[in-house]
Formats: sequence, structure tokens, C-alpha cells
Amino acid sequence: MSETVGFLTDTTLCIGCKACEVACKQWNQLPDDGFALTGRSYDNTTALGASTWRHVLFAEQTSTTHGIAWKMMSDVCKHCERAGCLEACPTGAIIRTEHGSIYIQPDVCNGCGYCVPACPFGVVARSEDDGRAWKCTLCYDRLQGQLEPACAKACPTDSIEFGPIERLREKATARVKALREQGVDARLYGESAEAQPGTEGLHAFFVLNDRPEAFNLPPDPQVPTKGVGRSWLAAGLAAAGLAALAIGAALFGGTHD
Amino acid sequence: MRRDVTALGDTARSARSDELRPRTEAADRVVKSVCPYCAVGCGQLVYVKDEKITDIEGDPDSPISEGCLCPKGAATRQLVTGEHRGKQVLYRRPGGTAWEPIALETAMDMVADRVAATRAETWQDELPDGRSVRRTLGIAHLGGATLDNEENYLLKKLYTALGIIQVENQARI
Amino acid sequence: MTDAEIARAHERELDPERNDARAEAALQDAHHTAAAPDAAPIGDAAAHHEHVAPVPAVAASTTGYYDLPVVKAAPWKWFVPAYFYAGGVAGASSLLRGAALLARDRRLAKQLGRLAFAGEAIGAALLVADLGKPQRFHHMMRVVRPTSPMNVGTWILGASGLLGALELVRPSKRLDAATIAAMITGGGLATYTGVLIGNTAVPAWSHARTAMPALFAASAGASAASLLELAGVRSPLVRRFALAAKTAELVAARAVEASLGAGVVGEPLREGRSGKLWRGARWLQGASVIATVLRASRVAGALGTLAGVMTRFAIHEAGRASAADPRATLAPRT
Amino acid sequence: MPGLGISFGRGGATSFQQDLQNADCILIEGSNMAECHPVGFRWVMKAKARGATIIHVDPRFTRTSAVADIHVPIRTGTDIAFLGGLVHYVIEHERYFRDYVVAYTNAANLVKPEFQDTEELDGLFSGYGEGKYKIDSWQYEGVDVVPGSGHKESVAEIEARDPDAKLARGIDEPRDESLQHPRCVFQILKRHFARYTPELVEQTCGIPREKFLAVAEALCAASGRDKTAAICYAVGWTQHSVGVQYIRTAAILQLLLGNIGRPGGGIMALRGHASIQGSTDIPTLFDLLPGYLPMPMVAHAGKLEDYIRTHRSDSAWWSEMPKYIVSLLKAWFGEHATKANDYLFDALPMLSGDHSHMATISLMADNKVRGYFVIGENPVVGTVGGPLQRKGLRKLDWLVVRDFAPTETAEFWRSAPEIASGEVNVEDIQTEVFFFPAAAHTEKAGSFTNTQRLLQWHHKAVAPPGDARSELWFAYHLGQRLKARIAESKLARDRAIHALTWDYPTEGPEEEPSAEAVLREINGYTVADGKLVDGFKQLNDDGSTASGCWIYSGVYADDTNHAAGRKPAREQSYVAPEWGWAWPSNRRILYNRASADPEGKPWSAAKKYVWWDEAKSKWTGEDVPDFIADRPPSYRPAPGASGIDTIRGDAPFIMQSDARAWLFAPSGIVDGPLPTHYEPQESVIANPLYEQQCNPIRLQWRRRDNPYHGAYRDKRYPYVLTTFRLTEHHTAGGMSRWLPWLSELQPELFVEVSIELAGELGIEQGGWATLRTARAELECRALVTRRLSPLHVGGGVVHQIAVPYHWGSIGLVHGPVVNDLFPLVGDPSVHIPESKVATCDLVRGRHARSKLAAIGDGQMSPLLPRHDKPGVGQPTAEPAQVKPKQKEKT
Repeated sequence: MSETVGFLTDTTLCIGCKACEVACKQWNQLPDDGFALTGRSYDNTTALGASTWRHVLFAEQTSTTHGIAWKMMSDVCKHCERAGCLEACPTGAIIRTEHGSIYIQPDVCNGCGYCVPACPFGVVARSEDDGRAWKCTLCYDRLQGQLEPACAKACPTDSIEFGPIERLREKATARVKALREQGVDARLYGESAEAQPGTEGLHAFFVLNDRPEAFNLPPDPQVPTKGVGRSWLAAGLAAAGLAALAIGAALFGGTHD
Repeated sequence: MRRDVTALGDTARSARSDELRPRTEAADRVVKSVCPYCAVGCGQLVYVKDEKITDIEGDPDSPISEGCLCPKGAATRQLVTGEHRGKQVLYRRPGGTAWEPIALETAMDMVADRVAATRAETWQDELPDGRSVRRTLGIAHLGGATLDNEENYLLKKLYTALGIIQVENQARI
Repeated sequence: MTDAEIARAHERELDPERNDARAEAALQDAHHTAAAPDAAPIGDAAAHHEHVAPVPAVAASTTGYYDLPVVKAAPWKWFVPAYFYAGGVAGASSLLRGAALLARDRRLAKQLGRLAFAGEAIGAALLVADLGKPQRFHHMMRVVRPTSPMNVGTWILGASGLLGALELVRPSKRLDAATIAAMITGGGLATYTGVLIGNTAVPAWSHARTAMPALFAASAGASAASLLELAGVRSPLVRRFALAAKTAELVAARAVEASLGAGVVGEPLREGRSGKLWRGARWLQGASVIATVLRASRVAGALGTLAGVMTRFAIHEAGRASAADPRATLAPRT
Repeated sequence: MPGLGISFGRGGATSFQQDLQNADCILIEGSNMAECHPVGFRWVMKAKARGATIIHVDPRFTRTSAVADIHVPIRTGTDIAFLGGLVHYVIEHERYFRDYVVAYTNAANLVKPEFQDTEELDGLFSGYGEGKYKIDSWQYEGVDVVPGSGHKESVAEIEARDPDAKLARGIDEPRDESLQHPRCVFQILKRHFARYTPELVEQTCGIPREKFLAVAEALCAASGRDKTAAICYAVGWTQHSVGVQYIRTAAILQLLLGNIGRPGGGIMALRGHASIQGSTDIPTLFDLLPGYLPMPMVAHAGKLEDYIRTHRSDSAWWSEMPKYIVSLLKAWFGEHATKANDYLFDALPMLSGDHSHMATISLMADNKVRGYFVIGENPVVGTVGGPLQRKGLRKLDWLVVRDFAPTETAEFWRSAPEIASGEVNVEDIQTEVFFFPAAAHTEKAGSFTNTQRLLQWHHKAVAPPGDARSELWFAYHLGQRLKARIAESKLARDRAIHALTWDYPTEGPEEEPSAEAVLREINGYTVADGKLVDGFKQLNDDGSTASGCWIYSGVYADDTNHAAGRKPAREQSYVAPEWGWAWPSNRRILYNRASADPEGKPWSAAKKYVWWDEAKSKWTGEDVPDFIADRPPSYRPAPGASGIDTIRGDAPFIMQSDARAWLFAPSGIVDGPLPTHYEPQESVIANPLYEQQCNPIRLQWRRRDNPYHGAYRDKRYPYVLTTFRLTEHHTAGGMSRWLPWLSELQPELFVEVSIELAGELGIEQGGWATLRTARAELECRALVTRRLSPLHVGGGVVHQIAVPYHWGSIGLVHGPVVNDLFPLVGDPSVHIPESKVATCDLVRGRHARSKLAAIGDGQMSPLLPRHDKPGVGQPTAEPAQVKPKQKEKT
């Protein structure tokens, strides 16, 4: 198995140019999501979806320094260490690749849609016209040819970096340290299992200059399947209980009232 | 890799996934190009397969762009291969309410006729005060700044020889 | 009237003349006005600059991101909640069939066998109908993926369907291995859907991941019993079972509400379309218990069936509402 | 270009984008670099990572401001006041780089006693009369000065006045290197900017004192021997009625700080299109021939001698000019151009005044133009006065448009607002329109010249679809046809076409002319054997050489297309001399001799770039030295020296007639030797400095169909309107509005309004608003944002409103044309329209009555300019004075 790779997305370097969104659509041949002005700053694609696998958020805020701060973040599939979509997928369409990334095999997916609510980040979506589930592939095809993902390659300010996650982790940690020294309120998001037990760490993690919620990231995401054992136990007991009721109904009190 | 009892890995892989390759590998040729949008001058690589452009992305060799592109640059393939591209010469006659397709050669002849005629009719050898000018004010040109240097050169050379001086450019705008 | 407003009104009165004067000047004497040492404020904006009207929709919300959803709801159509019902009925029927055989009520067992198979068949059809690519339904059995309740559930449904079919061609006379097997798969069929929805990032579902199977089980029993009552099956066993299951369902429902809590996560069961359905289902179920006690079995059956169907749709709707509400997702886990 | 050309000698960015990473401070003003040049901004981010301070001065808080260290909101159109304030600060606190200033600029030169400053004449310089300046009083004491580039008409006047005037050569002009003489440039500069205090900046620009001081300190701290600061600008500076002077002020500032010609320094002009720089180097501009040679003017009466006498400088590099014009004529007319017939100079057309775009448009509207070529351009959306332009198009006999798809310009006869509103009837438009589909850059070979003067070749990848052809094909085949048509003609007017060299080899079934052949002609060759020259140093004035554009000479040296040079970045230095080719002579930083001190040693180890190698006795370094390679720092010209012999060994600005950079421009710029603050044509306040409100010689077109809003402090148009661009679109949209991937990102026109103003007007987030100027009105949705804030200016409050201008009536996403709101008014030096500022009104809701001043007659009465002192202003016909109707409040 080849080395585990992923993304480091640094919001402190993002200029919100959306090159990542377009480079992704170009390489992956994705259609537009329609033409509507949302009035939400410069964000007119709103969220990650079946045809938008990189999405740039624009948060306008007042800050002590500028009076105004405009924070931008390029969101993407997190390729979780424990991936809800992967573990939920009944067909085996979703797999973990040799690069450690999570990949939906379009030739297998039958569009059951279970991976959609199974993602704690709301990344996966089922295409209305196509019927299948889609999300960032970490440019699996490009990786097979030793090419870096289209978004990371295009990013003019290296806000998106691609590489072995070990190296990215070190880089991110150093970066946050440096930013803190400059007085920037910077923090890591999802860089390790320790930092984010709910997912056991992300392969696409972030340097944030604000609370995760400001970028619609759950502060404490939980991969649902982590609690599935308890559910099954409960199911077992419930089934037994139902059986008991049935058998009880049969055994106690005769065939006539 | 570890035994895949949970079927989260290899056992679930499809044949297609095993054979996945970047489409650029199938290209017949890769052409070095330059982004046509702003003046930063990012390097582009144009991948061609069966005389069709299959991909356009940044050229990592470029000292200016190092493989990066902005959203416009990243959309270049849609710009050059999109449905919007006109493929036919269109003509709108005086008072006409719609375009009419015409042949390229015919259109070129018609334009040449009009240039010749307008130039002849509006030629100005000298100003009222007798100072010579040798020009026409009957024809003007406005050019975009995404034209090649060679194209601007031929246009300026031709217009000047024709005595056309109202030659202007986006650079002024 | 605040000072600023008075100032504003005042400004308005004065303005027209002053404005005309300026307009005049604009046309007449350039020099004079250009040099006018008039330090009057610029435009009317400045005049009452202090008076700033209520700020319109602020760009970014303080919590979250423009109040947009964090997680996505299941893209399922009505087929899926309908399946929850059908599958539940089938599962409970298989269980009850065992009990019937135990009570040597073969006639009832035979009816339950038919009911179980019908539920399995219809359920499977509903599931396939909901797929984005129905022609690929068989991919469901492409792998065995124990981490996926839906995958496990498919195997359960498959097995249960197989046993159900077997039962149709060769009805068992007593509580034999096949029947016990069918009872086990039936139990699974009646409850795994509770695990399935609990195993998502939808707060209203996942926060109740242990209560949901109980609710689904009880509701399955209640639904099956209600159908029998509706069909006019006169059997004390059924009546006793109906009473027990319906009561259990009411209890389990409370448990679900309790695990979602009184906060935003539980909101969908109290408010909106899902809230109406949920509360409606509870009342109907209560009524059907009474009807069962009063031996108005057809009424009880009708009420119970309606309650069963509504419960499934209430939970499905609650899921949508919950996923759409970022507060629920960003809320600390209970 | 003159802004840079006049100050330094060449009209191009002085540096290259990658070099921005070496800056210790970067001032971005008049540019929204992160949004309009994201990949160029990569190098700013690298500088920031190295600890550089990034400053963004802009009316709006943009995506550039978001990552800058300091954002300074400014009132649109007041940049000279701000930059002048910085100049004042640098002089006042003696933060200038004295050694550099004394040695390399004209700070020490004495100016004629007759010169009078705007401070003395309340907003005018000496020499004003009839809407223009006579520049004789601006000259150095005792000598006249010929500029290396820029506007030669003014010089022509000097010559006409005094044919044997002594000309400045940089040798013996009177100078006071102590900079104390009251008439030395430095003292004049000091007096001129004395009033530009932080307080004046505050009340003019609306910039709080402390913010201004923070910027001034950051710039000064990052300049000197060991540090350098860079300035980046774009059309936010050029598109003003004093645009050139904005850039002049920046040049003065950078010269005082010693930041020109040094790594991490310079002034980076950020052009908006792939080859804007190229289209001025090889101009499709009315007043220039290739290589910034001026077009012939009536004054030259068709005599090459007069043309040369007017434009040639006796000294420094511009003394070589005859070689360049003769070689150009040889390139164009081949063997027909001989010494005997003056190389057919008299066959060239001559200028008698302003024939720029706006002038042409108003002629067109007056039915004086018959035919129009619009090639790869969409003026109806992309430039000011759209309705007036369409009025012009309606009066043409024929219009040719070449583009990817029919644009708003090509379809003016059916998709224009006045057609939609029924004010104009399609059938009544008699214009014949031809639309030719154009080939894309991937379908033809050729070179672009990017924003850093770098020529990059793009190769042909595939054949163009259907009838699509390159402009090269169009020009060549149109030329062939016209040559054929006049083949038999003996008329004098056809001489030039007869003689025109037009024999380019063609390729393929489409007969595409060879772009390489054209580039070879541009590079130049020796006439005898057709051998390519290695650079302009090999060109002669005796007809033995030909070159289509002398500054590009060398691009084909050693018979190699250096524009196609593609040595990977990682295999060469950061200067990357083997990637593409930069004019002149493949230099990447201009005037780089200034990176060394007068003795030829680097100013500091940290900023080492080009230096004198004593051992090899030649200039050497990272880049091609911008100097005579073997001329030692110690070289001093003989008293009688002329030509390039006059260039001292310590004079880096070799294009200037005195080889010095100009703080004070004695010549070559038509609206003043020094920049001074004027209010825009349309402003909401009075000029805080002078009674003279606007640039006294700004270009105006006073017509009923081009009304100006003259009054200020006027409730009819109380707000300041400015325009901007979005990353997601490209200028007039011809290359973006048709693309789904870009259109979805910015699908619709919106107006950015501050929360405060939106509050006052009751405009809601995403709600509708109507925007009005004296020309037009439009409706769009509002983006209420904190990124715009009211400015406190001159005791009042100024609200600024901003709109992007990419949309039009056709394409995948539509929207009203913002430039319709702006009038024809322009900068007198470069004729660029003032499209970055106007006065406007904004109201809640949808109230547009599709009123266009240019449609019909007097629908909107012109609001006459009252912006000039008595007796100042263009002597143009006044329109009938009509009292403007009070606008009904909605």
C-alpha cells in the first residue's frame, strides 16, 4: 500500500479566488449547480454537493484589527480515518484506496443514498439526475499517474496543499505555532485522532483562523458507526423483547378468554 | 494490506478502479501555451487527443505561475471548446432583424469592397488649411488586448498603409 | 420623535430651496458657486448620519455559517418510510408466527406466514424503487460489510424472505428449525431499521440510536397486530399481543423523546410537520389501545395501522428537519 | 504608459512579478490584485511569508485587503492627495535615500525662474492658455528638454519656437547637489507638496491620520540601502481624468525612497489582458507606431527630417531614434523605401489632433465615421458611455466584429436596452454588420506580452472550428484583397499599399500566415542578406536594416524564437532569463544599474543585483545589465559629446535625454510637470486645495447626449460611484459570461452598499435597488456589507457605492451594463476614460425607467460643469442651457 496522502487547507492563505472549485470541475467534468445570486457574500455555490467537490466559503465579520474581517475557506471531503460514508455503504461502492483516501466507485454505486446522512460533514450528495452519490475523489485517477489533485495544483497561494499527511501534519503544526506568535487566532482542525476522536482524524485537515462553526464545521464531529455496537445490542434486546411479548401472548392465558 | 474482513478496502474494489489512470496519459501531444485572460501570463499545458483538447491545466515549469491557475485560467478548456463558440460567419443586412449565415470568402470580399469604397469616398489629402494629412477618418478600428503581438503588428501595418488613423485598443480603455 | 428625526424633518423642509438654488447655480455662475465657502454637509445622507436605520440582514450569522445546514438529510423518497412499516410488519409477523405455532394455532400461523412474506416482498420492492440506480439493486449483496446496517439489513431481509417463501410452499406444522430461524431473522427485520437510522449524522436519529430499535420493534409488533385486528382475525393471542406491543410502543416513543431531550435536537418531534405526525401517531395509538381493550378490534386495527404508518413517516420527516437545522448539529451531544 | 515613461524613460513595469517576493513592503493601490491577478498575487503572499508588510489602499475591503496587513479605505479619486502626503512625509522627515536621489534623479537640476507652481496659481501651473499648457516655463534653467517618451506635440512647440535652443544632455545643466537652491527640483517638490499633510490627507481622502502614518512609516522603514518596497497598481489609477499623474506621484515616491531598478522594488503595472503591454509596444493606438515611435503629425509635413528633428534627443539613448524609424519604414515598404524617397515617410497618414477611442465615438455619433472594425473587444459593455457608443454604431454604414460569439457590440441592433424598450426600431438601423468567429489562442501560434514586458509564445494545439480564423489570417487576407484591388491604381494615396511588404508564407488548407515569419520581421534583419539581427544595437539609419519594432529586436536573436524559450523554472535562477523573452534586450528589472551605487558597487549585500565587475571591466549580475555593458562607473562624457556618449557611467536612466529619472517632468506630459490633486470630473465635494476643481485640461465631450453632473453637495446625486472587477469574470465578460463554470460563481450584477447607507435608504440584503447617474439608471440586487464604510471627509460624510461591470444583455448570465452610467471624460495625456468615479443616486426598489441620456434628445438635461476657474476649460461649444428638472423622489 502506497503512502497515505491528503490535503492541508489553510484559511489564513486563502484569497477566495475559487480556482479550486473550477479546477475540480474542469478535471472531473462536473456540471454547474445553476445560476443564482445568494446574497451570502461572494458564495454563490452554497455547499459541497454532487457537482461541487470543492467549495469556498466567505464569512464577513467585524474584527478588532480591521473593523472588518473577511474569512475564506475552501471546503472539501475530509477523507476521515474512520469514515461514516465508507462504513455505511452497503454495496462496497465506497472504498478506502491505497492512498488512504475515500473513493466512491461510480460503476458500483446504486444510489441507495445511505452515505449521505452518514457523513458528519454533509459532504456526500446524491445527484438528482444521475442517481448516484458523488464527492471529492482526491483525484484518484490523477494519483494513479503521480499527479497531484487538480485543486491543490491550481491554488495560487498554496492555501491548499497536497502531500503525505505526516508531512502536512508537521507543517500545519509549525504554521499554527508561527501564526499564534504573530497574534493570529489560528487553530488546527481534525489533524489527528487525539484532536478529533469522533473521526479518529482527517486526511484533509485545516488551519482555521476562526471557530470551526464559522466555516460550518462541526466542533466535535462523530462518525455514526462508532456507536453502532450499542445500537445492535439495543436491537438484539428489542427483538428479544418482542419475541418475549409474542411467546408470552401465546403461553399465558389459554386459547379462550 | 491487512485482511479485509470488513470489506472496506480491496475486496470491494471494482475492475474499473484497478485500471484508473489520468486521462492526460492518453494524450497524443501536450502543447505549451499561455493563459489568454489577464496579463500575469500563466503557463498552460494543452492536452490533445484525436485532434480534440481533452485537458488544459497549469504548466509547472513556468517561473511565473509554477503550475497555478486562477478560476478563469482553470476554465480555459471550457472557453475554447464550449458550445458558445461561433463557427460560422454571420451577416446582418441594413434594416435586417436577424443574422444570416454567409460564406467566409464572400464575407471577406464584401468587407474588402467596403473598405476600398469607404476609403475612396472619405479620403482626405489635406486639411482645409492646406496642410497635408493623407488619411481617411471614414474607417476606425478598436482591438482587444488578447490579440497576439504578430496580429497587432499586421493590423497596424495594414491600417497605416491604408491611411486609417483611428486605430485604438483596449489598452486605452 | 427623536432629536435625529426632528433634525431630519427639518433638513427635508429646508432642502428643496437650497437644492434649487444649487441647481440654478449649476447652470449659471460657475465661479461663484464653485468658490462658495459653504461647509454644508454633503448630500442628505450626512445630515442625519447619526440616525442610522436598523441594520439589514447581517452578512454572516454569528453562530455557524448563514444558518446553512451542516449535514445533509437522507435523500430518500416516501418508499423508505413505507418500507420501515412493511419490513416491520413482516418481521413481527414471523416472530408471532412462531408464537402461534407454540399456541398450536395453525390457522393464525398460516395467515401470519402470508403476511410476513407479503411484507418482505412489498418491502423489497419499495427499497429497489428508492434506489438512484434500481437496475443495480443486486449490488446490495455484492459484499458483506458488517459495519453497514443497511448491508446487514439486506442480508436479513434476504434470509427472511427466503424463509418466508419456504414457509409458503411448505408450511411448518410445529415450532421447527425453519420457524425458529424465521423468528430470528424476523426479529432482525423488525429492529435493524432502528439501528440503520440511528447510525447517521442526523441528530434527531443518532441521539436516539439505542431507543430507536426498541421503538421500531414495538411499533412493528403493534403494526402487525393492528393489521390482524383490521383483518378481523379473532384470536386472544393477537389481542394480548396487540395490547402488549401497542403499550410497548407508547413507552418506547417516550424513551425516544427522552433521548432527544427538550432542546433543539428534539424539536422536530414537537414542531412542524414531523411533530404533527408524531403527536398524531401517539394519540391514535393510545386510542387503539383503548379500542383493543373494548374489543372493538376493527377500529383498534384501523387506528393502530394508521399510527404505525404515521410513526414511520414522522421519524423520516423528523430526520429531514433535524438535518436542515445547523443548531441541532452544532449542539453539544447529549 | 507615460506615467512611467516620462519618469524613467520606458513605458513598462519596471520589474517582474516573481521579484515581488524580495520586497520588504508592498503597497497595492489602484489595484485589487488578489482578485484580478490571483496568480501574480502568489508572489505577494511569498513576500508576506518572508515578513513583508502588505498594504492595500482601496475604497473597498476586498479579497486583497482580507490578507493584507493594513487596509486603508480611500475616497475614490483622491490617490494623488494620499501619495502626495507620503511624498510630503518622506521629505519632511528626511526619509529619502539621499545618495540615490542626488545621483540618479533630477532633484538637483535648476528650473527656469519663469516656472510657477499650482501653489502660486491656485491650481494651475505657469503656461496655461486655451485649454492647454505651453511648457517652455517648465524647462531646466538655460536648456530645453526632450523627453525619452510621451507626448511630443508639446516638444514640437518648443522647436517651433526656438529651433536652435540648447538641449539638456545630462552633462552641463546647472545643478545644486546640496539640494538647497530654491529653484532646484527638490525644493520645488518640497514646496509643491508642503500642504499635503496628514491632516489634508484625512480631510481629502477620508483616511484617519494614524492609518496614514502607519502606511508612511511602513514604507519608509522598508526602503533604503538594505531594504526595498514595491508598488503595484492597475486601472484603479489609470482610469481617471488625472490618471497619468497618479502614476507620476508613485514614481516620485519610489525615486525618493530609492526603490527603482532594485530587487524587491519598482512599480508593477498590472495589466488586465493577456497582451495589454504588447498592444502598446506594438500599438493599435492612434498616436503611436511600433516601439513607442510617435505617429507622424501634420507639423512634420511628411518630411522624415522634421519628424526626426522633433522627436530625436541629442543625447542618451533616444538619440538612436532615427535608426528605429528608418528600420521600421524599411520593414514596411521594403525595396520601395529608399533614402532618395525619404523611405516613403510621406506615405504615412498624419495626425492633426486627438483621434482616440472617445473622440472617434463622438465623431461616430455625429455621423462622421462610416466603417468600424471591432476585433476581440466589446466596447458597448467594456467602456464608458455605452448608449453613446451604440448611437455611433447605429450611424455606421458597416461594422465588422470578430469574437468567439456575437457580443453585445455585434448585436447592438437587436439586444440593446433602447431596442428592448422600443425607443429604437430595429428596422430603422441601416448598419450592415459582419460577425466573424475568431480562433482561440489554442488554435493559433503567436506571442503575448505579459504585464512584466515578457513575450511568451503559445503554440497551435488544434485547428480552429468551422469558419473561425485568427486575426493574423484576417489581417493578411484582407490585405491581400486590398492590394489586389488597387494593383492597377496610380493614385498617390495607394502608394503605401503598393509598397507594403505583405509576402508572408502561409500554412495549411486555411492558408494561415506564419506568425513566426511576422515575429522575424518584428525582430529585424539586415536588408542585404535577410539575416536576423541580434538586437536593436545592430540597427542602422541608412536603410541597411529593417525592424518592425525596435524594442522587440533580439527576440529572434541567433535565429531562435526566444519568446518560445521554456527552460523550466527549477533549472534556472529566480530571474529565469531563459523563460520567454522580455523587452528590452531580455532585461527583467529595468534601470537595474541603479541597484548599484554610483561607483558600481551594490548598495548592500541584501539587495545585490547588478554591479560593475572591475576584473572583467564589465557590468554583470543576476540580470542583463540595463547599461552600456563595458562603460565604467567612472566614465564622464567629453564636453562636446553627443548621442549615447553623453551617458555618464553613473546614470542609470539611459533613455532620458539627461539620463536621469525625473521627479519633475520639464517636458513630455501635457497636464503639469508635477502631480497635484484635482477632484474627479464628478465629485461630491469641492477641491480642498484649489479653487480649480478638476484637471484643467481633462478631455471633455460637452454634448447633450453626454451630460456631466457638475454640482457638488447636490442631493440629486449625493453618492460616489466606483466600479470593480471580480475574480470570477473577465472585464466585459466576452470570455467568462458564456462559461457555466464561471457564470455560476458570480451569476448576477449586484451593488455593494455599506450597512450604514443601506440602513438610511432601507435597502435590504439581497433586495432590489436602483442606481442613477446623469447618464443612465439601472436596477440590481444589493449586497449590504461591512466591506464598505462611510468616510469622514471635509467635515461631512461621503458614502461610496461600488458595482462590478461584467454583465450585459446576452450570454449565459445577463445584467445591466454598468458602464452606461459613466460619461465620456478622460485623461489628457493618454485619453483614458474616467470610468472609476462618478456621482450617483441610489434608491430602494425597482424604479428604472430605462432612461438613457444618449437616446433621443434632451431626455436628461446636461448638468453643466462648473468645475473650472474663470477662463479655464476646453474651448468647446456649450450646449443650450436647460434648467434640469428636479428628479422626483422615489
